[in-house]
Amino acid sequence: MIVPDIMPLLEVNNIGKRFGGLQAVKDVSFSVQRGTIKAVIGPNGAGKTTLFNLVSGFLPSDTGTITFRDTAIHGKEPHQIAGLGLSRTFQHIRLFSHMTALENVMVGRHVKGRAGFLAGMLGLPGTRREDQAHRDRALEVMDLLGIAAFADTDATSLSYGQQRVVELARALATEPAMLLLDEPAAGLNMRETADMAKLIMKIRDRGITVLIVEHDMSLVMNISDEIVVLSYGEKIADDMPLAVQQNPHVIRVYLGEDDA
Amino acid sequence: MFLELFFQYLVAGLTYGTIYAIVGIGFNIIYNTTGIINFAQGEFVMLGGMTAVSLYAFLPLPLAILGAVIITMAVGGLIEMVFIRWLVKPSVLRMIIITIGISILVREAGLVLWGEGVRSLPYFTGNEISALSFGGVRVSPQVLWSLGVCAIVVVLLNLFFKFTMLGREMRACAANRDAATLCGIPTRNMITLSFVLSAGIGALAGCVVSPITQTQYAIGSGLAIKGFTVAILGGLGNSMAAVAAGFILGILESFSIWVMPTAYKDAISISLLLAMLFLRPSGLFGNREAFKLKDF
Amino acid sequence: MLRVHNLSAGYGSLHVLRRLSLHVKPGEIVTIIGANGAGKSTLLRTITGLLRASSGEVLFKGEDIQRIPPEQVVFRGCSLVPEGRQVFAAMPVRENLLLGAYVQHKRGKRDEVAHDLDRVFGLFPVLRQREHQLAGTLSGGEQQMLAIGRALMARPTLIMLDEPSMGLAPLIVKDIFHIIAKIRDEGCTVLLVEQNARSALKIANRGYVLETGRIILEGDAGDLLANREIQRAYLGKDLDGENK
Amino acid sequence: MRTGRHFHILILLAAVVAVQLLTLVAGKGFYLTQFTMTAYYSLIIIGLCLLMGYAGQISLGHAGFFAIGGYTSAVLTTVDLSAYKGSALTGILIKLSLLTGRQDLYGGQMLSFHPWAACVVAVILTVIIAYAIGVPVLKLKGHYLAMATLGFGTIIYSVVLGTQKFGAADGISSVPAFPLLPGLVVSGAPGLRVQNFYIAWGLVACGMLLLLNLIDSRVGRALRSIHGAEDAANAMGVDTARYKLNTFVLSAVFAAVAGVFLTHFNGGIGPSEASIMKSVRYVAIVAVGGMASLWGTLIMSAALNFLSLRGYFGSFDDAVFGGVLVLIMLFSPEGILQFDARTMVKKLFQRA
Repeated sequence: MIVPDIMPLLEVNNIGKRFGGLQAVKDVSFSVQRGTIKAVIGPNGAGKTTLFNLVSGFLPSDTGTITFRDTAIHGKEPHQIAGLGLSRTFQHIRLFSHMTALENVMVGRHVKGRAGFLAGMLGLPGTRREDQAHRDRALEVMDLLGIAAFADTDATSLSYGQQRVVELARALATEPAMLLLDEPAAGLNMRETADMAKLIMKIRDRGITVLIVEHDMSLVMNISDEIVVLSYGEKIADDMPLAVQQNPHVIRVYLGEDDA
Repeated sequence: MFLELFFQYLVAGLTYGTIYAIVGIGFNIIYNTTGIINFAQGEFVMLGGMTAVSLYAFLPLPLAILGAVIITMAVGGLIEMVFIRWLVKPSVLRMIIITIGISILVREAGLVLWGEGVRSLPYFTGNEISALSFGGVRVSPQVLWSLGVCAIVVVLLNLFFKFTMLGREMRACAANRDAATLCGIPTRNMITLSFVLSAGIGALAGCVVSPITQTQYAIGSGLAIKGFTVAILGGLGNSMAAVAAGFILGILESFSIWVMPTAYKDAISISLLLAMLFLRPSGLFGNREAFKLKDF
Repeated sequence: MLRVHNLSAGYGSLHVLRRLSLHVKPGEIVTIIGANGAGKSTLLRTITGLLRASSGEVLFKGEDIQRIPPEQVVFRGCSLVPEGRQVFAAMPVRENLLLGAYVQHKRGKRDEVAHDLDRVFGLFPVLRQREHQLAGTLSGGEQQMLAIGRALMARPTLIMLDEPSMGLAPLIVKDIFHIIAKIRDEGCTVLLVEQNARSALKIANRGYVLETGRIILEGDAGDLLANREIQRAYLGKDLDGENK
Repeated sequence: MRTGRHFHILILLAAVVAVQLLTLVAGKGFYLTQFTMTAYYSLIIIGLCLLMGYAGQISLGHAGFFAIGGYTSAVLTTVDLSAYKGSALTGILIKLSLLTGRQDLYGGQMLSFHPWAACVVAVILTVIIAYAIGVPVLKLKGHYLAMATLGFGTIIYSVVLGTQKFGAADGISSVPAFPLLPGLVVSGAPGLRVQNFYIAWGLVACGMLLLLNLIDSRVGRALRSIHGAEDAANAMGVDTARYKLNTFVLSAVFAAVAGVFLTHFNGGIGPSEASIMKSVRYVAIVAVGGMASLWGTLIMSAALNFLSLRGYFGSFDDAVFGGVLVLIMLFSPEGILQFDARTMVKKLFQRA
């Protein structure tokens, strides 16, 4: 018997992806422990978003394996992976237009529901009760993140920062074991970024493991338990924040040729 | 006897193949510069044929054809300027619906102008019964005309795109509109030009095949589907491949009459289209690398 | 030469630039540094007119170029090397460069094109070797050189570069920046938008720091390089800082 | 929200009653025939609205599904099996009362399928075909999807046009009435006009209620999320492929049911019902109604179909739909109810 707590929640093994002539991700391996925040950083074009898309099933990998909650998830469809408890946000916000913020978050409840086409069309009392329960749960999540006031506003008419939080709420509403955040601070100002950092830690404290891709070093350094550094698709470091900051290889990659 | 029949079908297939090919090329020219599939493409063929017939009443044949081509080009340009030019990043769905609407309007205009009658131009040389004989196979001279015109159109288009500055600018606009703008190229004019060009060759095709296949106000939508099939078959955006695909489709259709009721002819080509879409949307001749470095 | 005044722009309801002002003087390299999503590319797209500003003005040589279509901006002598290079992949290198000379053709200076071609090949000898190769088959660095070369073919007086270092290996980045400095020395003014703050600041005369659509800091490139805040946020030099 | 939905359905029913009373008072009872046909066309159109406006998938082949429903029912209820009366299979079918005897035009006895049996077969056949077509077709997007569905529609059209069994260009006539329930008969008989008017609009009301319920359910939100941002929907655990497929099939069933009923009401069906122009017309009305607005679509469908069926557009019938399509898409792509003259004028001035 293996003690489950020692097993990492997510384990990525020798994953690789090639686009035409470009090896976007090459033999990357890392693991994420339960209840931690792990960050992936690297210069533009280092393969961070590709890595994210591989983990969340948006891209098929060429090589390697990905294990989540002891289940192999490489080759699975994104919705199947979401159903297993791995939820993600997008670098460029993708809220559902023509739907209210609450409805957006309720889509996050999709994996927890059962009602199909027939039940939906007939609108029987049982179905309605189920729907109401999801509505309440979605509102709870929005309340937690402080956006309950915008529940009935059309999601795409909210401010950029608010939209980011709605997207986060939507991902949280799936009650994931793990959350993938793709540049959650992109386009946010300093204050909004600080708020976002607090939110992410709040989420971690509720027992949800976080994997985050981010450019904003101040955010990453402040909240991460561990950091993976990518450069040209390869992993060049995987360590605690302080060790990563002092890693000469990392410094060189981030600063270009440091001949000064 | 068998061989003779075989060749008769082959020739018929080639004739239809040329018109499909040209409609397919028309699709490609507009698709390449705009990313739009112009559902009204078949209407250009109809307009060309019908206008030429009308002009022929008081003009000699070559002038009637020239006039029809020029008028259709003007209509093509006008359509672009009125309906397409000022739309800011329209969705694909919106463009599909708009071009379908345009095709209906053009067709109905054709109905009002020319009625439901079926018309045709006379044979360019000879007449219905004069035929050239190739080892027992009788070939109408008009078939040679249409093959010849198709060949000339393809060659000229290629020369235009390859060797003229304007052609190069259109290709640049097709490859990357923003980058073309950054070179100072007025991309909007290039798009109008692509409509003019594709209307022109559609009209020419309509004139050339009209003596054989005849023209009527409603032929456009059928041709559009065939042309699209050809464009997909060859790989969307690839004009040379569209020609080959046009002949394949024409010949296939022609031989299908041999074994099946004529009414199913359309079903054959559309089944082919569906099969292509499902199995190999990059086209028979397109490969993945070429799909990436998309060009004419 | 270029003066941006109170410029606001964005996509739909999303405001990317907020009342942003800056200027570029003839003969300088001015760099704009900032994180992803700060609005750097949006700024350049708005200056060239690919994107329409919601308010504010862009004066190029005293003329408000917000009022004219983007292709005309190129005729005025302001060229952009777009982010991600955007070369015409299915065309040979030579044709790419000749398309860049479109403006010169229209200006009626056809005879100068051959000379310009030589000049670009002089700056980027590797392009001469690849003259008849399809641009899409070039390496990332070569494509970047081609994109810069294409812009130079228009004989711009101001060349704007959007993240020329993106996705390139450090050695090639060094080459590219070297050439950018050379372009300035030949008399062309440069507006350089970069994430690679250190390399950019090293060759620049002045710099602006862009954050969430606003300029939060501006000054001499040397001063910015030495600025602790900048070092922390953009140069990753938190190494001996307060964290310990 | 829920009460609002029921309230709207009540308004619809009230409007239906009002129309009937008005025609009665005005002595234009014959208008009800066109209103009844309008109802059946509206049934297709609200189904298509679900597919286009909510799931975001275009179909230029819905007339094909209408024809599959109509023709299946027409063939099965007009086929004469009396020659096989002795066979065991026919015997079983008679026992199950799937077959009924009736008199043909010349007074001879004929044995054919009961309309209910035909209707069920038509729906099952439609479901099978819609699934078979939908699986590959819905993998496509944009132009490809449009062309593939257009191709499907064209195939159905050329098959019904080219097959003798389907009456070729003449179509199938003398389709019997459809006894729905004792006392309720779908038929074009002048004496049953009022009854049929209510049957048809009752069916539309039921359809609307089902669809409105659906849109505000878990499935409906999933559909709308697909339209909004497909990959994000997928990331939220929505099996986008399956939902698109099911919606396609559901809307096909709406079209097929409309086909069955209208065929029995008209007493026949012809190939023009399967034509591409019909499919385009359905798309046009959905677009005019505002894509993602069931009520807008229904109102536009009622108005345009009725006017068209009464012949108000004369020989410009198709041109009207083409023109409407272009104008709406150019000036008010969110549908005619969203048309905002002020911004439009402003835009035009900005261009100038």
